Amino acid sequence: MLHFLAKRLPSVALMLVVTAVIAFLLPRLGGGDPAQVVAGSDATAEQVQAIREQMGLDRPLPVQFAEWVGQVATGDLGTSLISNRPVAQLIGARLGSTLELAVTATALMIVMGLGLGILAGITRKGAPRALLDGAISVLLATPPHVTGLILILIFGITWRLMPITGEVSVFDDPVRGFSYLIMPAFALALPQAAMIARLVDARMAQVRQEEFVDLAVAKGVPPRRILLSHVLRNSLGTAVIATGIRIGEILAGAVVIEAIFARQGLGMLAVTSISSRDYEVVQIIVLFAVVIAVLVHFASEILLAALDPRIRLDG
Amino acid sequence: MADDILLSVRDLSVEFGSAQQPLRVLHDVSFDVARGRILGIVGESGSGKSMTAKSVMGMLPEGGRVTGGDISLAGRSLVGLPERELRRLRGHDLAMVFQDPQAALNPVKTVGWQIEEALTVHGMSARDARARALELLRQVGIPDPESRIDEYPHQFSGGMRQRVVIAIALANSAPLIIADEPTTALDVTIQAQVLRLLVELRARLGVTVIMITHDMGVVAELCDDVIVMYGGRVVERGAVADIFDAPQHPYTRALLRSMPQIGGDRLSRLPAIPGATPDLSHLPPGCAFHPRCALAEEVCRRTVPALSPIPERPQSEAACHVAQREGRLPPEPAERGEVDAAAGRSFGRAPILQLEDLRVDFGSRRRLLRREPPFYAVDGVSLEVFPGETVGLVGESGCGKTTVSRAVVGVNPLSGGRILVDGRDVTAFDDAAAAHVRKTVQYVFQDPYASLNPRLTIRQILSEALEQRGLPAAEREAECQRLMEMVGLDRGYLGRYPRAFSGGQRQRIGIARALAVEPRVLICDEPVSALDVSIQAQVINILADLRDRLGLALLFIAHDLAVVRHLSDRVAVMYLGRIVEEGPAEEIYARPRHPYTAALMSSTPRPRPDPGAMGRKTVLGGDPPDPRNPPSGCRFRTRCPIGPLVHPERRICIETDPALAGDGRHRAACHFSGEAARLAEETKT
Amino acid sequence: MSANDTHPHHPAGRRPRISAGTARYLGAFRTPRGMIGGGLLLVMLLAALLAPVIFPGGVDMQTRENFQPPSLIHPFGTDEYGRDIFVRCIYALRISLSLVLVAVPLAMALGILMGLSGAVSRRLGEVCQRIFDIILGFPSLVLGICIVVAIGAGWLALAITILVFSLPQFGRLARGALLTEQTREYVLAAQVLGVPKRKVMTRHILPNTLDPLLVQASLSMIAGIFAEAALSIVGLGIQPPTPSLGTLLNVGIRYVYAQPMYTAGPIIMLLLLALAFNLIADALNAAVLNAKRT
Amino acid sequence: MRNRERTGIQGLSRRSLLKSGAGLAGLMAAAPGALWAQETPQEGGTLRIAMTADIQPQAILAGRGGNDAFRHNVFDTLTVLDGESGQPKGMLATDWSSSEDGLTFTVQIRDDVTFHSGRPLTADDVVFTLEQMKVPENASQMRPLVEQWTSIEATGEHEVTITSDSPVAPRVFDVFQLAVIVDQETFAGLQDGSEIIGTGPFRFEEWVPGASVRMVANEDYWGEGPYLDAVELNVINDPTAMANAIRGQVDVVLNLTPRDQIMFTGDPSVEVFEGAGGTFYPLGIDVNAAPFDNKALRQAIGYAIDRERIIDQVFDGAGETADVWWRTNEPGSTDEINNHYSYDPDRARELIAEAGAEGADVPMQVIGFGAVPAVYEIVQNNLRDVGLNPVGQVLETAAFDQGQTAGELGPVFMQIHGLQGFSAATLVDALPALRPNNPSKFDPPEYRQLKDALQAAQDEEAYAAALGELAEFMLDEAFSHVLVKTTPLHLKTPQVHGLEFYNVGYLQLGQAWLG
Repeated sequence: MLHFLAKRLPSVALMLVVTAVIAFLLPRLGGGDPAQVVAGSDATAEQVQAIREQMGLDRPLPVQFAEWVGQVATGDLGTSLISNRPVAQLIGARLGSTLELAVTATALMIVMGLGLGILAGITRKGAPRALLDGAISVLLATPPHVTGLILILIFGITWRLMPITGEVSVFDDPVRGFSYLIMPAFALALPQAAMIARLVDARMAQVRQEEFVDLAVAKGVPPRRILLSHVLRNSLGTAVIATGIRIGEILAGAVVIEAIFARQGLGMLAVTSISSRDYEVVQIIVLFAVVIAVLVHFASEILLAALDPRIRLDG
Repeated sequence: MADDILLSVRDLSVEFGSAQQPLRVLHDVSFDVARGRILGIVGESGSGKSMTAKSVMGMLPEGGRVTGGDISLAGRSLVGLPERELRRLRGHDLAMVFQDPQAALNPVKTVGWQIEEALTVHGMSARDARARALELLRQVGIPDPESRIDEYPHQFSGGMRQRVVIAIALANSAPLIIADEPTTALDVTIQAQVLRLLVELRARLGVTVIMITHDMGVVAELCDDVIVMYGGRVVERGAVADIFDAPQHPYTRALLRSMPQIGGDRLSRLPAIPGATPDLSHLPPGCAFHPRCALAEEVCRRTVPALSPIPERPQSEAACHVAQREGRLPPEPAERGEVDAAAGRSFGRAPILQLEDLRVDFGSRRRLLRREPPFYAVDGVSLEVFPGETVGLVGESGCGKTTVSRAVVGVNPLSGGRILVDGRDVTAFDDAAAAHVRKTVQYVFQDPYASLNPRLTIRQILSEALEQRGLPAAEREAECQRLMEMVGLDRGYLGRYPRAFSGGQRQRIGIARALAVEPRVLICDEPVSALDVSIQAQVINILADLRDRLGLALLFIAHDLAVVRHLSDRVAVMYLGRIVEEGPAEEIYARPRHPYTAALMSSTPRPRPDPGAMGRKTVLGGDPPDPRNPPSGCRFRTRCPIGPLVHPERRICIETDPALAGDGRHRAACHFSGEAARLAEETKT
Repeated sequence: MSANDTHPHHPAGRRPRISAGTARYLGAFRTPRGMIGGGLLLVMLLAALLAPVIFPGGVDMQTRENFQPPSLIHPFGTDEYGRDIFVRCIYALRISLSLVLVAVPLAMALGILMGLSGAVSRRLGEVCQRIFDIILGFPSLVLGICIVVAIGAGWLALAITILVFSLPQFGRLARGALLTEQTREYVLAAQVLGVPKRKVMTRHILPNTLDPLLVQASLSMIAGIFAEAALSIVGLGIQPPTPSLGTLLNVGIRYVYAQPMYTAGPIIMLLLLALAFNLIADALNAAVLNAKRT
Repeated sequence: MRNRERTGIQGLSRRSLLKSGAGLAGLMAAAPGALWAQETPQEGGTLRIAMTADIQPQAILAGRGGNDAFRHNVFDTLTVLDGESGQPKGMLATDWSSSEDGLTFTVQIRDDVTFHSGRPLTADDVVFTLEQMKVPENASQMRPLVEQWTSIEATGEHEVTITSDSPVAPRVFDVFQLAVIVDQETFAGLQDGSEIIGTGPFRFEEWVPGASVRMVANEDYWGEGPYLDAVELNVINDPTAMANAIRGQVDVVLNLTPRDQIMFTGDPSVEVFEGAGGTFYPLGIDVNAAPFDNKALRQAIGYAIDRERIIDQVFDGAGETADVWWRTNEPGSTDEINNHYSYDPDRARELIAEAGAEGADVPMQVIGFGAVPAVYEIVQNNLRDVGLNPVGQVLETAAFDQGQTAGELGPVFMQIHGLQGFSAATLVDALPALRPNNPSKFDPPEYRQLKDALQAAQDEEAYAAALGELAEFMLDEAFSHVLVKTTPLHLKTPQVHGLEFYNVGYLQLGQAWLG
């Protein structure tokens, strides 16, 4: 187990470092000179230079990078040069909205993904099979934003069942909160769920071919038990990993979904920050998005290892 | 036959595919199994032997269905029995042992759990089940069951896993056990262990066994009765003794004769069966064997012979028009003159291929924390091959024989030692050396299905080789045709793609490709082990012919001692990356000086009925140790039948690593090489 | 040896296929799926190319009739400036198609190079794999955002994003194929014969890697088209007034009450594109499998 | 004093009935009275307001979008221009009078007013404030006017006298509208918003830059009210998001993007209404840059643009086409003037031909703010129609403003201006597009003279004549086309009552209450 983790750790670390570097470079890549932004449009070259020194922008990049990482690690996320507000505050204000969305979507994704997958996994032939296959493929092929827009057109415009934009925190008003949450969450979850379903289904089909399933049959084990303790048990790993990866995608998908459904989440913050060149905010959001994605993935791998004795015990 | 019949199969027919154009895989298969006896079902790929077993278990793959006949177990018909009824029978009244112990166990459940499951699903309480599981593990000879019962399959060796699978089969002491190629995936020494276990169990528990195998040897040593299957039909049926003594179906006879025998005469040409095993979807009309049968007559092409007793040998039945008409199977038309190739074969004086203290290491990959130590897959192997000579390299899987051969042609990088080709040091394997090796040494691969690029025609494949030889494009076509004829293939096939050929033919093409560059050494890596028994002889013969005709030197790698013995002038036996014995074939097989060699030989099943042979065999215990950390001293000591295991006083085996020693040509790496020979003697009758 | 000793096989075995592969890839388009998919794509391509000819009014033909419901003249109705939404959708196809038709093949080529680089030097191969891991580690859109920030929103940014996205898929497929092929005995055989590495690559390895890559290509096209939409919807893609399916949606969703077709139109286009490429992928896949089955 | 008939909110809502959408029609029909009827106000509650721009305390003496909902709640002015009548209405000023020649203007100030700091208000504070208007850093658009004054003196504890050599009134009321009376002791605090002291109905409590401002009731306010306990200003940059905030997050949304109102169609819980004041969307032309130094071409652009379509398609009818910067009913306005550049592409083509500028490139800089880019969509389309080749570039607000102050916006540019509702006399010197050193680089002596004439005019017909002349001159020179004037759209929930918008669109919450 430990050995397994040790093996995985480097790639995780690498991932984090790369992300940090990219995030750190973002303002410098896009924003031009932060000092200029602070100084404002009608500042003299001297003022700008002064500010540059005061902000430590004149020092070599590696030094600045090290310092920045240090700050972020110690929870100082910096200050937006555009709105002069601490980034932590800006993000904090939006976190809730995105969490509500992401959590709901993830829950939906897992439930629907596993549900569909197992359903497809146990219906091997006939019309229902074809139906499931079709459904999964279609969902698979349509990304969140398209799904979202279609949902809006159907439930928001044609039938006017749901409010299409805006939001209310579920904690303030559960009923209305969810009425705002339901469509974006579904939009986010559906494609990912389909992905999981497809993988689980494929894996189950694969496991069914394994000889130990035949052996179980030869033992006289009833089908339901074979499904549970042999087929499903051996397909679990796939499901876990799949979910792990997908959660990252949900976070990313939130960007577009929030824009479409006009939710004031981190995604929206990221977008508005980019168009207003507020890169100090963008960089932190990017950093967080990736870090979370990576960590979740890593976690899922640990879980996988825990599930599989071959990895758990040695390897 | 014996009085009380446990299982009786009558006119069983099985079909696949749609009702419109069904694919019939079993044609009126009939046989009985008497209580307490072992029935062998032999046949090559596509003969329908596994399908027979599956239909008995009621476990036909999707789309398969019994379309005729009946299966009755202890008088109870299984055909058309509702699924839940069958389920109650499975594992309780009939159990099955599968081919591949790696795959047959659920990787995420402890072996205990898996044995107990077999019991609990048939209504045993969890506590009793556990007790029983322990007992079973003990029965199948798993040491220290109490602790191992809670381990996972991957912590067991191949042999041990197969024992677990057997334990599961025994769980509810089912009267009938069907073993589907239970030893095919195992090494010879492990195979011997498992076979012996089966014999013991049979003796102890009186279980009835159906043994499905392709190996006549296994049948001869294990079974009481046998049915021979070919093209989805039973072609011969009877007691093992009778059938091996005087087979009444041309196929059975040809099969037996075409097998090189560990005891038989060497270097003579094998009577090969022409052609390839039929493909069930395109069975020849009439007797499925007729296209390959020397005795085939008009009637054979038209009507399917019934399986019926042969007038002069009523105890065995065969499905052959000729035999039935003649009253017994007439002898084959005279064999093509058996040239004794041994005569007139002279070897060059200077070795054409010379390996000195060869080392190849694997692993040693960078890890995060530590760099794991390299382990030698090949650890100091020295070997010489003289022009025109054939050297057999024998050993079980993982002993490093293939690694050696690939190192020679530069596929595996060396980490030590020297390679001389035709006296020239090519260890560095720079371009010049490589070029030299290329045109001197060529390679024939094991898997005929993987060794030809499916996207290229035979012509393209051969010309690619000729191109390397530097033959101008204009002359290649002619050369291609010459090569095809050399390996006995119709030149007309040049335009085809590999998929159009049978395994045997592909292997010939592989040989032709190797010969295209006119090498002087041919390295054959298990060239026949992937082939059906009836095909092997063809390839072996071709190799022999070419060797003699072109004065090639062969480095012949195989795990099957019989085949090696048949071709080789000298033999080297490898164990755990070392050569443990080396010498002239005759001597080694007659008087092995290394216990391992002896054990190998006695483990190899002989296609000669020999009741009680099992008892006399020297069967090695345990499994080959992990090459990553080989045992101190003699690497074989952990399994050695004359080593510290039986003679604790022999510390020397533990302390010092024996070197290859002995008179000039026959050398062995054993401190007690004298005793090995005796070991071998005991085995012989 | 006489004919009876080969398996009597599928005719395919008998007659040689012209230059392995190509024929079968073309064959894919003779299947119904292939035909429909290919046809659909062809129609859209032509429409996009000939848009200026078919709609001389151009993409920016504003009229007083804004938010007209769909009609014969305006299949998708009109937008806030009274422009025909259908026409704008057709013009938008140019962006989507040009993007993927440029970016994906590039990605494929680069991916193959990087994937096969392992054959040249193991270390190089490893490095490429790491790069792929990292790219895949990024949630898709986040990567897009970084690129947009770095080089500014626009066609180029989108093209690069799509390229970077699809790179790993190709790279890994190529790598995977390489690893399996390298150990194939016929590759070893060629090696033992002394066939030069380059030849081994082109003759034995590359062709066998192509199958999955082509299928992946058509899937990446879909991904790319949707990626453009995603980024443009949030305003990080093509900048108005140039119409792209994404920018249309970006504005359309604001007017979704006044003109549902403003949203539905581009979506229909998106789905049609996806359908076309999906069908093609299926057809290719089927063709490949057929060829594999012996 | 000229009567400034001003279509107050009813007027606007009448227009909104005609123009902006069924939604409005719906809610107007629903309860016309409920919106504005002065029922007995209820005490208490916090009013939450959403707006696009943040407050700019350092520019409190200037008309800045962000301050609209802020300045008149923490501060008071001497007078305000009433949203209903457009007439000056006394706030801190109890009375005022002009000398015969109009060169001297005296204003009386309440004596019962104290700053939030507790210090009583005196004439000195008023003088201080007016003096501050002259300081460039305070960026007041009224600076040019104040600078024309010769003296500002406290002629008593609670009296201030202003003298000038051109008539002070009526423009003085425009000055007063912007001149919120600041506390001289803490004026510095306004720069960074650390200390904000006024006399208004609410005292400033907290400011989170870029996010929110909180004001609490000023118990000892001299006037009526306030009824609310507190007011919260929330800055939400994204227009749609801001509009959506009305669904639960806030009670009032200011300056709704017209296209967003469609979202509230048939939503009884939200009321869309038009406020006072408004915005200009001018298109300026550099009169020195060839080929635009040719008057004909500049006029051609005027004729080429379809203002009606802009109003309909960009602003959903919430606004009016315009050729002049002041109300169409200012004295001296004629239909000829008001609709001088009615959409006439053919005429435009002729003029372009006359200028020999067929197919000329029209490099345009467009401010990326509010609806300007949307307007640009139509403008560029119109220009292409008449055979010009617009090459537009949308700039971020900051970048554009920089160019505007530096007067470097290139040959053609599209701006956005507030200050609607001030008198023409004031505007001509206050609006960036018209004032001296405007980005059009248009400032010939004749222009100055005409302005002076207008500002000197003391009686109606003189004013009318002067305005007419100026208008015709400006239209003929065509250095800046007004294009459209829009009226702001706001959202409120039915619970909100008593919002008061002054003529220029500033919001005062003294009488506001939550039902």
